[in-house]
Amino acid sequence: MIDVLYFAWVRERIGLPRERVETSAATPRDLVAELVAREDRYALAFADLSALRVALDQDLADFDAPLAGVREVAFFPPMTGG
Amino acid sequence: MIDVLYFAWVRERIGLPRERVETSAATPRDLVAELVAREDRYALAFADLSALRVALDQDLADFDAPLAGVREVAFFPPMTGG
Amino acid sequence: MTVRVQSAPFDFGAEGAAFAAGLPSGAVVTFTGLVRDPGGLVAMEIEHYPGMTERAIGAIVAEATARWSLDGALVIHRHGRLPPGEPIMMVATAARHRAEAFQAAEFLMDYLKSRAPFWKKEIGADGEEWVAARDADEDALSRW
Amino acid sequence: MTVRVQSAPFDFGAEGAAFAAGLPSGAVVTFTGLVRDPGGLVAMEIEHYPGMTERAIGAIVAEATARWSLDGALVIHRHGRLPPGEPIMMVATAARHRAEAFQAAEFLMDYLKSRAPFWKKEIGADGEEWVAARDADEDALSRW
Repeated sequence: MIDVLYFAWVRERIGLPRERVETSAATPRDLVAELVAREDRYALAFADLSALRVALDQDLADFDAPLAGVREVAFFPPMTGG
Repeated sequence: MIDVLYFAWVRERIGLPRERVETSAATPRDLVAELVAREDRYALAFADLSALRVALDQDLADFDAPLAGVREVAFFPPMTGG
Repeated sequence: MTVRVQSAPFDFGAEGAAFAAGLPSGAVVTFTGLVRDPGGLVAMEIEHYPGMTERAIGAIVAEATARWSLDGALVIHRHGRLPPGEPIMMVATAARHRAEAFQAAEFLMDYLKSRAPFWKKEIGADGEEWVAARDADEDALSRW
Repeated sequence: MTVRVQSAPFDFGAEGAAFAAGLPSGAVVTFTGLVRDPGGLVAMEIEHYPGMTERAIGAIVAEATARWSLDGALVIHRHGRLPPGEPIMMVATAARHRAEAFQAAEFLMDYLKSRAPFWKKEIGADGEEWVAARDADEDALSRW
């Protein structure tokens, strides 16, 4: 089980801010493929991975980084703070 | 007649902040030569022209700029404001 | 080094003055980002990622203090619904010489823009729109 | 655009906040120079050239507003005898984007340092010394 968080328009498209997911995905990219296969709203949110960022346990990471041992994955668009 | 102003350590070495000078000097450099010929305190203040700046009617200028028509000449070290 | 993430408004002048008080520095730089109204803006809504926000900003400030000789650094960033004209965030840096204070402040801003987990949404009278990241902001990181 | 040359102290936080109030800008940068005490300083004495000072600062501000799209610019510079810790001067700039506000503030500082007729003297317990101009300050102008 892993906590998956969504922010900004990713959250809006999926329709929830976080969920617990049962997965054996090896990477965030694999996890996205599993989610996209579930429902259209995930497919809509993850249509263009190049427009998204991922954080593993609150550190920015690559979509091909290992998920082993990670407790919290977050998906969101590029940041626009400041 | 021209107003000649001195600032910072130039003022301190010469011993006065301003004076009116009767001169027919063509440039600040010529004016400096006339002043230096007067007294040692001027020679001390103007010993190294590369360490000095000159302003003509309150605009920075070159030591070889024409003095014709100028009413106020100021000599001072490089600025250290800010 | 102080980092604050809050929804409450703040007075950037008072924060800047309090930051500088007692520091031995000759140079203090502040940057303040305000909600700009290009016309018709009702509010700016700022979402963030609690936990990661403090962690990311802390890492950015640590990097700045490693690169420059700073006597102090301050980051305040708000979240929630902000009306036009209010401050969104500020950074302040203090150093012996101005070049260090300026560079550190610009570094902090460049990284906060693209590496701290905040997202802005413009709420207008006719609808809402997420602010898109600017390529220029990502490009700005390459100079450091 | 506001330029003030004065002997009276000022509160740079309050000045910065007043400067930003009502401006449509998204980005406000302030720089404040304070009397730094490296040890044993009694006061900083600042001499200036009345008349030329306002003229030189005005020309520098005009150049900055010609180069960058600014919503506002503020320069305050003191003269006279200033105790350690007090502000010597400040600049503030306001623009739509942060890069313009930062660049204009750095430009103003670089030119004020080397082109506005102020001279600093450090008054210590054991004597007085004119502050020497730094080569780095003159060199800083070449980047603009």
